[in-house]
Amino acid sequence: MADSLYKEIILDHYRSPRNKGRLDPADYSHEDVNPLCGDEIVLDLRVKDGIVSEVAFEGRGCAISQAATSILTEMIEGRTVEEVKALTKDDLLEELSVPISPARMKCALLGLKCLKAGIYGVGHMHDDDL
Amino acid sequence: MADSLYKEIILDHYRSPRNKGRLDPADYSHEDVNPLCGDEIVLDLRVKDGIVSEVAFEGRGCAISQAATSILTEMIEGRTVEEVKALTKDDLLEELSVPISPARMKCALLGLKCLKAGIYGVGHMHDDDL
Amino acid sequence: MVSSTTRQTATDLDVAAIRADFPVLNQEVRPGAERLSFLDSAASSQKPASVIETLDDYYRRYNANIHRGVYQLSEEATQRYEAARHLVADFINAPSARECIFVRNTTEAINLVAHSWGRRNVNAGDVVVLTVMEHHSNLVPWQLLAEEQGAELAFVRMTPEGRLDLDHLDTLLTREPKLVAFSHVSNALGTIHDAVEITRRAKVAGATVLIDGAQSVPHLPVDVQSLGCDFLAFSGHKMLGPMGSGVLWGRRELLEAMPPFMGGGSMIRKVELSGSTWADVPAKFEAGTPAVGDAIGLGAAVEYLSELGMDRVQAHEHGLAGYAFARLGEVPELTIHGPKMTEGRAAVFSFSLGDVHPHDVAAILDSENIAVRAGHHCCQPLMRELGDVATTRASFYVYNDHDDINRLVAGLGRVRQIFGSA
Amino acid sequence: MVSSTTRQTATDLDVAAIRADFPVLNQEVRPGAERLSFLDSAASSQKPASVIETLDDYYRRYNANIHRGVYQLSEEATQRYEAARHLVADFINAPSARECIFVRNTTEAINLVAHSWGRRNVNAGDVVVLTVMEHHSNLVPWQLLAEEQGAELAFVRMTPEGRLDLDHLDTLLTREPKLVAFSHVSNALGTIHDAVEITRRAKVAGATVLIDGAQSVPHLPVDVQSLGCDFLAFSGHKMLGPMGSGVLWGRRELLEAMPPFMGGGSMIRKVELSGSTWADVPAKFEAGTPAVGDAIGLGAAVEYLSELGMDRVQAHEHGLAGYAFARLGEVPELTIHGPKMTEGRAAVFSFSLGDVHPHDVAAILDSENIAVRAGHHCCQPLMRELGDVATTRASFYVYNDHDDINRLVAGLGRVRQIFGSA
Ligand SMILES: Cc1ncc(COP(=O)(O)O)c(C=O)c1O
Ligand SMILES: Cc1ncc(COP(=O)(O)O)c(C=O)c1O
Repeated sequence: MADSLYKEIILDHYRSPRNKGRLDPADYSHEDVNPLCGDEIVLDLRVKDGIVSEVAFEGRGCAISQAATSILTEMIEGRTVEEVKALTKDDLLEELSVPISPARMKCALLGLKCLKAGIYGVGHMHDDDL
Repeated sequence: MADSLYKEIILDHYRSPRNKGRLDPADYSHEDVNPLCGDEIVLDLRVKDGIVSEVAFEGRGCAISQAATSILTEMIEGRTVEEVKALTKDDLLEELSVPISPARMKCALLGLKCLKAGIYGVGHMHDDDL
Repeated sequence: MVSSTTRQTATDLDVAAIRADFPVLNQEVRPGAERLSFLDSAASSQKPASVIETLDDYYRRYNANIHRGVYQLSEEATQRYEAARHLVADFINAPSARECIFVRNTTEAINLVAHSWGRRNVNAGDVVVLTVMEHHSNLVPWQLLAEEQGAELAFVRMTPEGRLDLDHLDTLLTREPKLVAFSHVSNALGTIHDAVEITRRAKVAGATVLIDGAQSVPHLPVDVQSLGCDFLAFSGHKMLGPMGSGVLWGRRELLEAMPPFMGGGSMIRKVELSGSTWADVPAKFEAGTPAVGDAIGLGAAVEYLSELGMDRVQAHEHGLAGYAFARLGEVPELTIHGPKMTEGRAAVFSFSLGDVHPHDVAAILDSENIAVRAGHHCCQPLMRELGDVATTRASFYVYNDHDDINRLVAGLGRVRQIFGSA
Repeated sequence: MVSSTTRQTATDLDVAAIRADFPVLNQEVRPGAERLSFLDSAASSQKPASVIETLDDYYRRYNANIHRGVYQLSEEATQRYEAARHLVADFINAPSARECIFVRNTTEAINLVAHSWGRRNVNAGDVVVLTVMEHHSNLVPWQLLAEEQGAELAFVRMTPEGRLDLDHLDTLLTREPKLVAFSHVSNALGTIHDAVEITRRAKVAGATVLIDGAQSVPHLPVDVQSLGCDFLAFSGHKMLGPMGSGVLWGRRELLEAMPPFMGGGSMIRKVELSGSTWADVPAKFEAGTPAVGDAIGLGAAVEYLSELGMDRVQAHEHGLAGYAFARLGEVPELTIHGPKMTEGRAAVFSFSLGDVHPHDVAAILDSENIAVRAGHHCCQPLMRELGDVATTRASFYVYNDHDDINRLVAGLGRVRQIFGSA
């Protein structure tokens, strides 16, 4: 299980996260925390002409949450806001391509929760609504 | 079990309770209720020269509670207050001479609780303190 | 986990097959004596082997604290705990499983609402409408709240037949109560109230509606969406589930707006020494380590009942109620309290037998291996309405049949014999 | 019900024999894999067969609602429920079993005190003293209370070593707090606080004292009379008992003076529509149908622990702590939080492994069948003190031995290998 979970894609994104940092100013910005472990992520977005022009995230957390958020930022850059809204958790999980157990699901989805809550302008998103 | 519990002594005291009624005025008077079934008993006492000269009770309840209280009144009439204070639940249970299961214990002891609470002038007695 | 006995084909419940699923009912309670007639399911039901085995399996295989452990036992426990929540939600047709909070029993569910929703929404001078037939668990929490907030309680009267006086409800509703709380089925009289109609009128008057489903969810199909209520409280242990299991269902908007009831582990989002924020529902209301096994066991109970089919459970009990009416009617000096017809009535019979005290009735029945309940059934105000301190109550469930009723009637004859009224 | 394996003769616990009593530990978690090293007992312990069988026996033989039924099942259930209360009382040397209230867990116990005692005794401007090391369950209830009553919380600091700063306690005590509430043993750092001394000072200052015994009662001999505290809260499920079992002990005078927490069945003396009076303790605080089987199961757990002997349990864990210190010290880049010595320390180890996130540590250990916990351990403020969001925690109990520690150390090596720091 450890071998299947900690594949190179995860370890690579964890060690060298893409789009790490903050954007100031940002068009959309959201921070969320995984109440089970206290991991925090803040995700910033710039949108130009309806297209995600820049994205950045900061935070600390496990390899899964950091890698998943890093991968997520790559997925959305250059996409339209509509495309980003249509993004589902299954899309992200597919991109991750490692088996995420229910207990780690919250880790894997934390970045996506920030993204969705930010872009919809709601205070907080529930896993089930992703 | 029904046969051993509903012996003649219980049914007799239940059908023809001794010392039924109220004393007005009384030297000691106390009312208590069995919270499990709502049974109520009020017990009045007159004491002359340190001796229980008269006792009476009223209330409604099951054969066990009514018979036990009736038997109790017979046990204490003419006794000194000190003797009454020294009376234990075992004394009463012995006099009852039928097997009282734990569930019926509260019934059997309700009259004694009134007596003790009244004579000690406390608001309420716990079974364990009888 | 439900036993494989096929019951699907018959319209009626196969009581013999069902009884075989309940270990308690298949033991010798007293050597050589007749089997146990358990007629106290309204207090707490017996549990089928599938529920007992679910508990056993939990403790032997995957016992662990949930929501926290990144290890296999904990993952399985968490998944099954949440699966039980979904089973419960489906059972009452809740729009979302997140609206179902696991609690110990109906009492805790109602206290949760009284503390959390109540202290925020019921203020000085406000009116809360209850009924004179409520179980103490749907009365005392509101008394405590009313005293604390300076609110007032008003009680819907009952008709001489033991039904709620809906005209009186209308009168009370003109006072624009904040809350109307009532039991769906009376545990003392067996009356099935018209919960849809009561709820409808209460909602029109602008009240929030809590239904005490302790005696309905185990016995009838209950659908929170067609009831239209805001809260539904019920006890798992009265519906074949483990002791220590119960549920509060509440509308999501309400639950989300409510402050926490108990504070502690698992119900927080972020804690600082200076203050905290709360987790999403249902976690917000499940502080501390839950009774994980009991919740999973309740899931198994719901599966068992669903397999029987709640329509058939209801029909079965309706049949028993009819037979009980007929047979109890033959016992001299016996008075049945509550509605005198089987329509709108559950298989719960409170009765008086001449002037023999219920404790004595129950004790003598017990010696014949018939378990009934004697007392005020946690309904002292109702008992006072009936002019009595206590009654004897026989309540029926899926494992009871005509034979239980025949034995009850015979036992009551024995009571009359001992007390010399025969 | 305790297994007959003789352990009386040895001074040390016979861990192999103990482990044989725990079904969870004797299963194949993953086919062909090594046995389970369960190192998360601080979250919830595993249960011996005697406890599981007690539950099973309850449900198969005498399941019934208690205190009410005049029939045999209910009488047996009531007797055993009350016998469990006596077992628990003896276990903590309570002056009376009536001072022991069955609750779901430590969290409920503390919330009970906060609601019932707190709202009556803690008023605007009053101070409540806690510590920076509290579990959320001994922090959030007081935050909720303080906010409601306008009271103030003050926190005893900790020393760099992870012990409480008793000088700071003295400073805070000059503010004459109404309550001092602290955990006997820290679930995150393993620190065993000097509960006798803290309590003594707090009492001298006139405070009421609540001890969170969630991590002490399962692991050390705890005697409420020699502690001198007013309340002790603990969880049955952390001491081999069923999930859903916990206890609040309180001094009788305090409990008797306190208003009820939850209202409902069984906690009343007399109910009228206009108001009610309350039953004696402990019934006053046990509203509704209790988790009867779970309480009885807790009794069996207490019997199991008593047979082992709490002195020997403590000695065993002390030995494990020493070995764990030595072995974990060999792991490069591993930092143990909390006291750096075994004295005054329980067998609970929170650690960081380089910059590998605890979730990743735990997940990799899980793949080797080693169950540890990763997270903030419901101690977010303490984590902030440590400058960390989360740690990995290994906690030990009666069924653990050196081999578990060896496997943990090997597993940590594997983590370092995967994360490329080896
Ligand atoms: C010190 C301490 N207090 C309180 C608790 C809460 O216990 P429970 O979840 O059983 O309510 C725990 C357990 O996590 C604990 O370790
Ligand atoms: C109508 C009703 N409400 C509430 C309750 C309380 O249920 P519990 O004891 O499970 O909290 C009962 C059960 O006795 C009941 O019958």
